[in-house]
Amino acid sequence: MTALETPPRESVAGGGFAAVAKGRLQQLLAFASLIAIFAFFSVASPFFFTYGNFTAILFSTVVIGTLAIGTTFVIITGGIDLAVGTGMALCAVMSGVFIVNMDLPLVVGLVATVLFGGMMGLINGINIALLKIPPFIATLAMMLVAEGLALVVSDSAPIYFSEEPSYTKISTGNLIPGVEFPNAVLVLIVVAVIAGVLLTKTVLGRYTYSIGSNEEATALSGIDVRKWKIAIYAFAGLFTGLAGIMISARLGSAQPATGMGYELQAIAAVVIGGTSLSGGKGSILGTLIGALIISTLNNGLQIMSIPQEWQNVILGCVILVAVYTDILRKKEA
Amino acid sequence: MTALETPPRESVAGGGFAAVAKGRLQQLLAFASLIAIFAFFSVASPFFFTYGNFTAILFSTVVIGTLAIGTTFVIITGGIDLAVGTGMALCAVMSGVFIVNMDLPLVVGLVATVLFGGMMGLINGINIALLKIPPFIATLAMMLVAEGLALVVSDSAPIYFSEEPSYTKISTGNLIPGVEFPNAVLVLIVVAVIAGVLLTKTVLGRYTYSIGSNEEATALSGIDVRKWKIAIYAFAGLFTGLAGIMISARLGSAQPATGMGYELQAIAAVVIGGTSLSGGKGSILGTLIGALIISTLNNGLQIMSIPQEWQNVILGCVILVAVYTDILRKKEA
Amino acid sequence: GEDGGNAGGGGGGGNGEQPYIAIVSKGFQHQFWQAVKNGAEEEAEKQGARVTFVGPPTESDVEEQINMLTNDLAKSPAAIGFAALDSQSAEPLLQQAKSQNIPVIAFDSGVDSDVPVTTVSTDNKAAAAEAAKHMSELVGGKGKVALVVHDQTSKSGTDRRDGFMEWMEQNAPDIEVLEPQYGGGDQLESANITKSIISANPDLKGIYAANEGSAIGVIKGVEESGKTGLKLVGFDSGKAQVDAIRDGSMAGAVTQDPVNMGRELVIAAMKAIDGEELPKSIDTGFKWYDKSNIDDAEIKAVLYE
Amino acid sequence: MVTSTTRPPTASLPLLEVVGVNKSFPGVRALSDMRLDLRAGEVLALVGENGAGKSTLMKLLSGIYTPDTGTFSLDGEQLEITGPKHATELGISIIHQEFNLVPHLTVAQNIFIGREPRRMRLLLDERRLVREARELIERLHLPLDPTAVVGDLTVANQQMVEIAKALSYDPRVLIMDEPTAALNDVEVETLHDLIRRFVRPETGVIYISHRMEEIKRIADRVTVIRDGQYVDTVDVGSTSTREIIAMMVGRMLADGAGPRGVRPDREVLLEVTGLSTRTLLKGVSFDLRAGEILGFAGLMGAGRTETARAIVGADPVDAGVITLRGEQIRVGHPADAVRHGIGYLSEDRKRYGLLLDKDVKANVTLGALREKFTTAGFIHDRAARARASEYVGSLRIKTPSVDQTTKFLSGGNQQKVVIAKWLARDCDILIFDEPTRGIDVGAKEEIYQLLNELAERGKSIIMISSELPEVLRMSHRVVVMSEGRVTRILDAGEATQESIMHYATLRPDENVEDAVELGLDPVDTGAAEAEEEGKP
Ligand SMILES: Nc1ncnc2c1ncn2[C@@H]1O[C@H](COP(=O)(O)OP(=O)(O)OP(=O)(O)O)[C@@H](O)[C@H]1O
Ligand SMILES: Nc1ncnc2c1ncn2[C@@H]1O[C@H](COP(=O)(O)OP(=O)(O)OP(=O)(O)O)[C@@H](O)[C@H]1O
Ligand SMILES: [Mg+2]
Ligand SMILES: [Mg+2]
Repeated sequence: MTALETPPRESVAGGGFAAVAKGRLQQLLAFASLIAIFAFFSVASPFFFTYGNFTAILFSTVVIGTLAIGTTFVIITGGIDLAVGTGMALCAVMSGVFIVNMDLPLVVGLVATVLFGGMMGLINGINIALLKIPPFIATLAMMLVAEGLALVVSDSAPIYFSEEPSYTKISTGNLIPGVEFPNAVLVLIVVAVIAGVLLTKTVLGRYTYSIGSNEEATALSGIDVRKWKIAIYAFAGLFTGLAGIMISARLGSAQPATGMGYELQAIAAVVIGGTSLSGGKGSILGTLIGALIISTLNNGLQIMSIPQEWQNVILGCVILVAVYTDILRKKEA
Repeated sequence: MTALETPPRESVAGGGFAAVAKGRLQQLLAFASLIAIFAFFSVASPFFFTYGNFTAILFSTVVIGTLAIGTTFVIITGGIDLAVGTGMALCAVMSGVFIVNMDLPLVVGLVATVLFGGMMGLINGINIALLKIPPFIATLAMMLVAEGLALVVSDSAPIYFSEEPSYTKISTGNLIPGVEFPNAVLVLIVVAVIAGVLLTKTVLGRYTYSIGSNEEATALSGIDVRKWKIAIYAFAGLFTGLAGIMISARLGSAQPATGMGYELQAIAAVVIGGTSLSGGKGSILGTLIGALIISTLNNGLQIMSIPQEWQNVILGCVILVAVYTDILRKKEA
Repeated sequence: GEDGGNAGGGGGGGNGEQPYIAIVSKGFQHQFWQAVKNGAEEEAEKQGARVTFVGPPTESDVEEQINMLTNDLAKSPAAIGFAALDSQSAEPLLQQAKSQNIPVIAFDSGVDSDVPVTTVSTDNKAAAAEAAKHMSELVGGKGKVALVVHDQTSKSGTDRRDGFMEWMEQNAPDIEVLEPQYGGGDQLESANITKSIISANPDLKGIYAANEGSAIGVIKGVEESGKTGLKLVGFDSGKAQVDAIRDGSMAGAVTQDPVNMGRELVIAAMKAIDGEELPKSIDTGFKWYDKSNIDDAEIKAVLYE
Repeated sequence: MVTSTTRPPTASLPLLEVVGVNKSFPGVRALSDMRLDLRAGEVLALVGENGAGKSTLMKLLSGIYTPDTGTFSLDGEQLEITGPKHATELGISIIHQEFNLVPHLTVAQNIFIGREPRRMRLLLDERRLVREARELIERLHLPLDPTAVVGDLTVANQQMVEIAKALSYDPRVLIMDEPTAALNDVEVETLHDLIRRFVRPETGVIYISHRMEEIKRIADRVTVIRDGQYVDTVDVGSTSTREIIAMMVGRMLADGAGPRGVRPDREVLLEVTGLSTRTLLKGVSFDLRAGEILGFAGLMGAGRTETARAIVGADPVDAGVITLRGEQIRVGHPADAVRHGIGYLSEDRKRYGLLLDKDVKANVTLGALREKFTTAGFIHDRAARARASEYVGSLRIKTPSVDQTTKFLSGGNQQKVVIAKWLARDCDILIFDEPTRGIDVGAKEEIYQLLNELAERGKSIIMISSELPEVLRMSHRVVVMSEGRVTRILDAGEATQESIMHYATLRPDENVEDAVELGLDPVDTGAAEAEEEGKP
């Protein structure tokens, strides 16, 4: 917004060959940080650059990545969602209730869980768009409520999916025969592609950007901002539901006490991926790269057997450096 | 930032009698929520409305309150500080290093600790103002670094102040003779008054609002925004240092692993107190009321012996209702 | 405290005849603490007492625990059960309880204070040493062994880590113990850590997980990495661990008896309320369980699911 | 001494001189070999089409941009301007085209920002601040309350704050970039008085405006630029407006025609009855016919904008009935209004009109996206691009491409983008609030023509404007408002400058409203309810 800056090089809202190419470039830059991190660890440890470790990194990105995709939509509108972490735990528990306790068919249970996540998002959206409660507070409240309800509904005990072996297959199975490639990663890729298309090619996505860019101007252009905001939060909620499935499928159980702190990691992935917290700007690819940067750093530092108290110190510094070089490069480009 | 809202009708930044009177009114409204919560618990439980419980509530507000005061400055500039929680832990550890390990005189140790907090803030400020790293990322990195360093410096073990009985007196002693009123609360009050004066009556405060309200216009008016931003973050850091002292004095020990999550509570207190995350608006009194609302709810729900899994559910709902009625009232006022 | 006006009676905390026991634990959400809670509630029902059970979200939230203890003291309970995250920081409050004539029963780990009338606890270090002993046997006394611990500062975390490492150092010179890794008790994070450890140490022989959350993570991590032949030793119980031990993916685990700890806590509290003498400490013990004894009645009684 | 070779020396010295300045932005050559000289004691007007480079030149002079090449000299001394602060220290003050105010601070706080009176270095002396601001405001005869919060003020009043702020530096060179774009005739007169008092033998003013009659009145000389290049500097007294315009646009413009009389024959499309809001409006009633251009005139704060916002549901309405084609409609949100075919182009394009950080294409297609550019929710990028390019061509929007971020367009071109957005949406009723604000004379003619065309095609237009000549020329009828009421609806025949001003200044209860206009706390006399027009 400063008068002093020169025009940015990229159009994020997509469209046009030149714009798309520029957009790619920008993401390639964030990607460069990731590559640099990869290169470093590959040299530093002989155990890093292996197929098994790659899938491990990807696998460990799935839950945060799924949450971060939903969060990307919310943050592009200029909002924030603190409820995704504990909300995910509640959705995991609900998945257990649907599939184990109520013994619904698997597919029905899965759909119901995802919709349950959407419903939480819907409530957030209503609180924010209709009651005008600031997103931070509305979702903070939802975070607390979900944290409590996960315990209440599950009676503070994990729900096990032992009777449903196909449930864990959603995460740990290998759909591609003969290749060790966990389904969870496939799910993340598919979901990311869908989200990316929705964000760049549809009205929902366009309004997401518009609302974040100038909510008042969007409303005065005849767009029912309230309705669309509710829709966007509800849509983002679906990813919370999906993340609930992915985490409980991986663990084979719904853990009611998990989830707190995941929201911060999801937001961090989004922001490291170049989405601005003030809204109007961002991309799914960026978010995925952001999530990968975090999980690669975590993995690499552990592989290098850095003492854990130092891991966070290094993690913090590397994030700073990565984002800073990213900023520098964009300036130069 | 919501669509179609009319420009804010009240000036929080002070100045002019009408503006001040309106500002007071606004704060009285947030205050009303607090009073309502107090009234409810007083009726609901015979143990709530006692002098001892009042001081308990105030006491439990001290650490979050101190952090929230510093955070208020940062948020009014339109920034955010995620490093206050683990930063506080690091400051507590440093206090232990200064006073116990290095055996510095108490006052010197205290001053050094507060300044150490200021130095962390300074680094945040430099990263944000000079390197243009988004506040969320800069302080997230600092949060991770501080978390790690607190463990490294303390060797992952608490540092006990057993040899320094006067240290704990800073928190738990009673300066006012004959009255059971913990010093910690006095410290909070004094600090809040100082912060309030600085925010409303000094250049530092004026530019805090100004930067948050329109950074570009502020810069074009010849104000060195970078310098002032660094100053504001450094200043806010002093409160992190102080909070480190207050928590370790209360516990009689510096706990290196504590602190994570405090940043969210501090931000919540600020936002519930009416400060907008988009900057330009806010007050210390509001922040204190926000912090008191949270600690009163925590205290009251436990005093009422609500099962813990339900406490968060209720907490979330009450925060929603409190903020919503606040919004309604402001609209009507 | 001036607010102790109605404490002398010690009877019921506003609930007529039923004595009220306030329990402030080290945690709340995790299965271990839920088991303690269940034990306490069961026994309280039997004895006609009322209990409340609270605990902070993580074992590093010392200040929050202090606030919880303060709040519970305000209710003038007949007795308090307390598992201190940090003994020293609670001392002023314990003194306040004493001055209000509220008996305090320490549980889980000892409280460094003369206020508690008794301590209901198990020895985490000894239990961890037992796990180390079995691990050593399982890997044949040599090779690399890793630790996935839930916490690096809390007493239960450090005891369960140090007990294991010290035993190894003293009794198994050929076993190389890797730098412990901490997963915060989070299953997913522990799983990711486990996979990293396995990647970085192809010659790994065994992994020790220091609590239930870590154990679930370790089991999942090993399963996902596809690595076979690793000896896993866990801690605590819960369905996931029990199942893993039954199907052989985990060799065995030490368990304390959290349900019994809760029961003993309430029994001791009731005795203290009635003014009965109590022993200085009540040990609720620990047990090693594996495929061979998992169905023994004695073991079954201490496992929770 | 730098000597001006092109011009014979005059009595007044060159105060400020610009020679050979070049400035490029990525993809845009904003200025090439630009020159300009300002003499002491004069008002120099700077004119040129939208995007000609006027604001860019002024930003160079105020230290916001640095030139690629070229020199500035002040009093014959060559110097480099390092930043906004340095410029003010040199005695150059600027009022920017886009405001640079801090909305959450008060008028006084804004005026003295960065120079607050202090005690003991850090403490603010708020009382002195307010006193000095009040003195300044009174000296300048501005209708401002120093303790009012700037975000609460109307655009016009915010402009006044900018002026007060610029003058508070006691500058030698005062640069005003379209200071009157947001002002109506009365306010323009106030401003001109101010300028006349400001100009002394040692000071000078650079005055940018698209309003020619204003330039005639206030300026001594006028410098014309076109496409970033210097054209000429002429004496205002000896040059006709037509000649100046011809220099600007590079050709002679034909005088456009206004609409052709009243249209009583057409059906009434929209009927507004008894519209009231809590803040201002009291029983506003009028009707709008198909194919009609209905002008709205009034002084600042008369309530024209508020009427428009109330009709489209942007602000809450207390009472009133809106009837569309004989059927009462409920409008709770602008989305409802647009669904009924009522579009509103706001007077504040930056805040309410544009997605500044999005490209031209996204802005143009925003309103009509769902109706015109999608199937099953998916956007037809090609169609959107084609339509945006079409408007860039037909409205002559100066932009390197439809992918340019609107933030980087000149003010007038941004305004055209907003207009294009509403043309793309194709509403039956269009409410244009100050549609020609910041638009150059050539483009203005084009917009007038466009309005006529729209009216010819049967669209109905409400045109709110503070430029009386424009209202008079374009309207079939004129609604005159004062203090939140409609004081008179004039037919084209009755509408004259005088009749409009008469009804615009009609005040039912003088004192109270006076106070309100000055932004002071009104004393409620209860008289406000008296004498209401249009209430059933
Ligand atoms: N920061 C910038 N980045 C890129 N292009 C710019 C920038 N600022 C101005 N331009 C371009 O430079 C040209 C001159 O713009 P300028 O704002 O000086 O025009 P102007 O004469 O003031 O027009 P108007 O009458 O519409 O205000 C325009 O084409 C504009 O798009
Ligand atoms: N966007 C807005 N938000 C809040 N209040 C507004 C807004 N626009 C106008 N007002 C208020 O409504 C009153 C009437 O102003 P309005 O803009 O309707 O008058 P106007 O006749 O359009 O005059 P002008 O636009 O020339 O100032 C003003 O006193 C102003 O405070
Ligand atoms: Mg301009
Ligand atoms: Mg207007």
